[in-house]
Amino acid sequence: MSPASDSYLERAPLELRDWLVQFLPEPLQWLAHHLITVVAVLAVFGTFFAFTTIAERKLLARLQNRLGPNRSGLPWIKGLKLWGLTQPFADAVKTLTKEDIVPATADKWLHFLAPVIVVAFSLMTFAVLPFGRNMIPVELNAALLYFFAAGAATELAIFMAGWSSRNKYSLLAAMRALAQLISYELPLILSVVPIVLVAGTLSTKAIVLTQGYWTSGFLPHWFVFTPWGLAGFLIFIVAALAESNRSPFDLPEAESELIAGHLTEYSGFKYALFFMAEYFGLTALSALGVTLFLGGWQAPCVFLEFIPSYLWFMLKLIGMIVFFIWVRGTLLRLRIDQLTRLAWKFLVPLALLNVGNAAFWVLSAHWAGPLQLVRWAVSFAVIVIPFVIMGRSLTAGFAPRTYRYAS
Amino acid sequence: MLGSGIIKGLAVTAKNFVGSYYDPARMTTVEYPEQPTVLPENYRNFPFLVSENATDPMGTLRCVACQICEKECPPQCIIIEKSKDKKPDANGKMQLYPAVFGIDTSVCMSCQICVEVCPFDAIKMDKVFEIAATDRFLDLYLNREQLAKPNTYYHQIHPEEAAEVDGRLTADRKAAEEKAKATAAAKAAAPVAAPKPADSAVAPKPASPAVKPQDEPRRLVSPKPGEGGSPLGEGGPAKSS
Amino acid sequence: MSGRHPLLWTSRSQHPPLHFTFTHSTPTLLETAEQIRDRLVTRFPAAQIVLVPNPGPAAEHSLLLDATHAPDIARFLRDDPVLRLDYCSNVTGVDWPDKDITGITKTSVPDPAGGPPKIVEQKTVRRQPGCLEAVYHLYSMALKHGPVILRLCTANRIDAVTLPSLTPVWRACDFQEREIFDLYGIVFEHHPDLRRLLMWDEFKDHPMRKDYVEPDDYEWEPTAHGAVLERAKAHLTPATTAIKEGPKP
Amino acid sequence: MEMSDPAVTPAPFPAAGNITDAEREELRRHGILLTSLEELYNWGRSNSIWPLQFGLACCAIEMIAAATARFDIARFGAEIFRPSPRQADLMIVSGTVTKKMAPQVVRLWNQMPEPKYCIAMGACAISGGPFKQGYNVLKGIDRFIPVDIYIPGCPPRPEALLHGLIQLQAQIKGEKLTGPDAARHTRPEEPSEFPVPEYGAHDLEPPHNPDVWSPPAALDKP
Amino acid sequence: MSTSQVSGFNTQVSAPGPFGGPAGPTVRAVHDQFHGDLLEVSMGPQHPSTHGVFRMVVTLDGEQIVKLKPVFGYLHRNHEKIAENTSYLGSMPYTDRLDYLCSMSTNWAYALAVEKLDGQPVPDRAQYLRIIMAELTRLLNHSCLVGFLFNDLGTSFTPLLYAFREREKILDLFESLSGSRMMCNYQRFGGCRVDPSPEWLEAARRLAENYPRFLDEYEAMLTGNEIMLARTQGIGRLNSTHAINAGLTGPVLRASGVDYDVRKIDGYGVYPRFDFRVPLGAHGDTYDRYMMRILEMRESVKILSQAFRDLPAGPIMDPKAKLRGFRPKAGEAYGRIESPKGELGFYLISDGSPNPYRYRVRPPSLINLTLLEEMCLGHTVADAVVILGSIDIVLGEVDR
Repeated sequence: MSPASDSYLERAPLELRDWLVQFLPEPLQWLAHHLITVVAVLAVFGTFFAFTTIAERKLLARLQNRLGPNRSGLPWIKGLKLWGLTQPFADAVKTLTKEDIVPATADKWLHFLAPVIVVAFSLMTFAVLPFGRNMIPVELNAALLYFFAAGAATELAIFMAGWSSRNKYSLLAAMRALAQLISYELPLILSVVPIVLVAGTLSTKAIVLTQGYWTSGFLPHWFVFTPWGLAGFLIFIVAALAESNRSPFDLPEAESELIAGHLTEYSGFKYALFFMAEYFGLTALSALGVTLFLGGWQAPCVFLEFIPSYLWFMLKLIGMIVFFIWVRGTLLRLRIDQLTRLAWKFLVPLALLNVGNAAFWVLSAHWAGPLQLVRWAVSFAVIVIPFVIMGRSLTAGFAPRTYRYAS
Repeated sequence: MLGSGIIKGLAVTAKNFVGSYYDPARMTTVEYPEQPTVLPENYRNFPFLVSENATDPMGTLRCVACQICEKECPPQCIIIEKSKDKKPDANGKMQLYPAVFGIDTSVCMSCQICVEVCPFDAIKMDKVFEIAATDRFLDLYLNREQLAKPNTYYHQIHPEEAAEVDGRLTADRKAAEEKAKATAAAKAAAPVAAPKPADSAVAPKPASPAVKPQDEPRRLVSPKPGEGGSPLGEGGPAKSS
Repeated sequence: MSGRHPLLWTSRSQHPPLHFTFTHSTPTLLETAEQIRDRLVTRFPAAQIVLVPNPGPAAEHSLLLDATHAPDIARFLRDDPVLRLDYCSNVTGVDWPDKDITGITKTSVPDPAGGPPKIVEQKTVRRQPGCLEAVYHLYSMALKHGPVILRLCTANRIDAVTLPSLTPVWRACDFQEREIFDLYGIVFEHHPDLRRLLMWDEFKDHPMRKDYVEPDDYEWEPTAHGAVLERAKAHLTPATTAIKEGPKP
Repeated sequence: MEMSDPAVTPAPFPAAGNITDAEREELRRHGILLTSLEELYNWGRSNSIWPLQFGLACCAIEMIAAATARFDIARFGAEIFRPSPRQADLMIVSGTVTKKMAPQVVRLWNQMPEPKYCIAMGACAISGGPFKQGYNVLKGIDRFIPVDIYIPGCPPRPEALLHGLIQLQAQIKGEKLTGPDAARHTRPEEPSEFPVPEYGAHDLEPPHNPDVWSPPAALDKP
Repeated sequence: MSTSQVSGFNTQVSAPGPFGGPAGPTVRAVHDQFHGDLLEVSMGPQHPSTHGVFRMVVTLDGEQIVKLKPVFGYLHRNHEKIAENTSYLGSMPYTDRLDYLCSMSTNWAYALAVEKLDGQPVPDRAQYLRIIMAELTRLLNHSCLVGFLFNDLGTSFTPLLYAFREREKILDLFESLSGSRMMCNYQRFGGCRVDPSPEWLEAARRLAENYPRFLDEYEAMLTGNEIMLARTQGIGRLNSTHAINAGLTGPVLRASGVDYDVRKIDGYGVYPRFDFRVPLGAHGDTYDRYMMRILEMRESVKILSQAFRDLPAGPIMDPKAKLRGFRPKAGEAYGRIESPKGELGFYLISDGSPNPYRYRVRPPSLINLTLLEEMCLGHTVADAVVILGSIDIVLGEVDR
């Protein structure tokens, strides 16, 4: 550990918490300690959610050669624009004060519960993410298991929403959501198994610590920089996109097909909750990706360690989310059968192979010298060759065509 | 390989994203209320009535209430009622004038046929488009006073076309005067002369009598795209009242 | 899904080989309307086929067929190797209302007084019964020529408004015949799915007929004149007249 | 000098819903807390007008154009065209409303949650426009639902739609929560749903909703 | 479709779905003895991907379509009836609003039919101008169509916005020439209304010259995309026999391999003087229909460059043509052109009066929908949306 890791900035948030807690009587300190953590996480990621939405709108706008929201300003003060950064708050004010409509024939309890559950579970996933050195809300040994369990529950809520709305489009969306859930949980988890295998732990904190080394000071030992890690990361991204219902896998909410899918009958506050949960889910999965593959809060180079770890984490998180927005701005949607085919016929076999690959990596850990090169080559081959072959078979029959002209 | 097409697509969007910061071709937003909307010379929205005199637009409408536009208007959104009396026009000639002239802009489809068929260059297309209203019955019906705008305004919004129209009208006027002079001279010379062209006739004789004004094909030349007259100059649609 | 022409309903998976040997030719007809008429008359001796000349500069003459033989003739035209009119471009309905034709007959009545015979003009009003007509424009995609124009007439405009549907011959007529049924009220027999196309099902009228009267919704017509004014007169309020005047100059 | 400044140029048409600074001051005097709450509420609503993704005819293309790069309705926070009426705040009736379509439009309006607004974009939506002589054309959507802003034009330029949107924003910013002139959606006696017309044998039944649509009988022009 | 309704299973559940048809939004579970539940969904008239107010009543088995009935008339604006009560000239601006994306071509089709009806000659320069306008319109229409198609395929508006970026450039040209962005009202019987200035022609030439660059970028973004290939290839196949019999025209027909382009067949205007090719598909699927548009745009660029090169000087209106009081001789005529959507025809009957006795539009958009059900059967809802998008309809023309 370099001295930078003990810098004042690094410790500031924790010390602030301890300073606040000390005013309370001894028996309440434990509770306050955790409450402050919860409130801090909620506040930080609530704000982060708000700015993700405006960032998404502005980035998509730039992608499409336009400006995006830029003139919301503030109430009470005229003539202020603030580059439209207050746009999410305007949206929040509006959405929260909108009339709440529950369809007459809807299953009212489920209709009400679905948005509550979806937000609750997507927030629960944040509990086990290490946001910085020593900044992890709950240290669980089985953190990964907990994360996936909580994350999967959100899809259930989507099904509840679709089912309870008594709308045909919602119903179709609910079915799609279930199919998607079942298909993509597997590659998502399988893509993480190699990490568990190599790191030998399910604890997210321990996984981050395993990646905290550098070769000659600037080549970080992040898992993404190994062949099996890269493959796992790509599978993870695809599965994460599907899990968080983002384009090109936004089938439950497919706008051009199913109106708004499971959200069709939701208005006002409940719609806002779904919207929020969607972004929380995306953020949580991105954060997990950062934690598992991109070295978590570790700096990429030793000499950049003076920047506090939580800022590194945020930077990487923002990078992931920008990538997701970029993908959304470019790609088109898969069909439901293609979606499941991609999962079962491509991602799952590839992920399984990758587990074997990681096992090989563990077994060959002691290889050195020229053998090290062999190790890399074998590991690459194990993943690239099946990728090419299976990719061929997946896209068999689909190719750009040439055309003839009338004589 | 699987994914190459996707990566190509991502590259194109990335190019557009980066380009939006420095390449004007990739950042095409015109910030509407602040940045000016450049309307081309030929732009048309709703018709207005041209009057010769800027200070008293109602007194000198070119319109002589011939009701051609009322008849030709495809959606029938023009109403004209002829006056009972006559008033002198810009040339001092006694003419009928529209006692009622109304256009329902909630019906008008901006087709410009009224402009094309008008033999007197009395009705032209305005360029104002910021006309959202809250009462469609009273706000969107334009009466004679609201429609009348001076020729200077016409020059502001359609400079080239207005100049051409003015040139044509002056030529017509001159020709009419010369003809009148000639007839007067002929009358003085010979006791039996052709009957004087009736002053009370609705249409002033065009310069070339071979072609009727309404059948004369329009030969408007479009100006350079993107460069046009200003929709509203300083002062805008000046009203006398 | 039975009842339609088998050609149109073959399984979607069976694709005949896509091969066309077309030669570019002029878009004019390979045979004149008269030649087609003559050939049809010899082929269908029982059919009544009338050549309807087009007096306009387009000079595209048409063939008026009788209703009973029309489907057979249509099928013949489609499959005939000389014509191969495989493409029905346009189907139109036309309404020809009953027309009063005033004829003046002049009879010379001999003057009983012995003078020159007096000419007495007698007006006879003959009511020419109207009909509803369907017009088909046929082209050939295989031979690239056309158009051949077919016309079918109903017996009258009231009760005998039935014509045979040509949808079994050309699927292209499907929506267009439905539209004619909707807007003109021609009933096409053997049409696979004869419902209103554009108006709602509860609608009773046939609005494209010349004698159709529109529902009265002329409550606010500040610019009404001519025919519209007649209809809007019942709704004239002081406001509609006052708004025209506007403030006096 | 290519462009008219809408604030300077005397527009030939009366502008809608403008609130002057004096009026705003008056508002302030009503009570700081309520007014600031009101302002926050109205600020949020006026900057986040999500239109219903719903195009009828030609004007819909210009509505889409208003959302594209050149005009970018997103600058006003209004680019989120929601396909479901449950999440929409604004219905832009963009194009000819036929009699066959009118019941669906009214139903969509009924399905939108309060507070909701309606813009009639283009001649057809206002009055039937050039197609008003048609037997299947509704002579203005305001025969069945209340319209806040009318944008004439055939079709109006995208800028005209933006102008209408700015007018609507101004109108929302001036709305009050209490008092005799409180906003429509705050008054319980104002209907939020309107009867859906039915298809009749010759016309819609009823052909218009007299509670919503009544052309002026007499005129008292200034 | 024989859906025998087994008693006891047929449930009528009224649900407040916002997109029900006129009968009201009801979930109707239609029971079939052998296939379990079929779901009847009414897509439209307000649906994000029906390109306006088109409505499809779709019966679904799972997500698979077993029956699809299109419902029209939600934009039936009585164009034909109004035209029969209006003068010939008065109908010209209405034709702008038929196919509101391609007003220039629609204008031309109508002018062509009237000129045929009256035997009206058109000067050469006007003919070239018409071709320039029609081909610019084709560029505009096809770009927008591809954008809309990708919207249906689920992109977040990006291709559509790129297409509209280019559309704005063409609209700027149209606006500076005719005065209106969309409703150009440009053609007249016997010529055109406004003569473009040399600057205008130069700007248009530059636009056409730069257009392939946009197309290249567009294609790089989309044509090779694996998801796009998987979503469009083999979807909505249409064979040539059916296509011809159903009267399909335009790129939809040519995607099925039928060589039929009215520009070549009729050689109207001065098209025979131009050197261009007609692309033909081989599979008749959605991808072919998409590629037809891309290839046609490239051919249009070629036509445009030739037109700008050969544009003759001279009048743009036949001096004998009448603007007002136009009464063609009694007779009838059917004039057709190759509009971007297919064969657009106008059938006119004149009885010598100032108004047409019968005025009929042959709408390619409507007739191209004839085989929609056949193309969609067996595919999923997601594909139906894409197939509809690839047919390219404009509701103003479908319903008129």
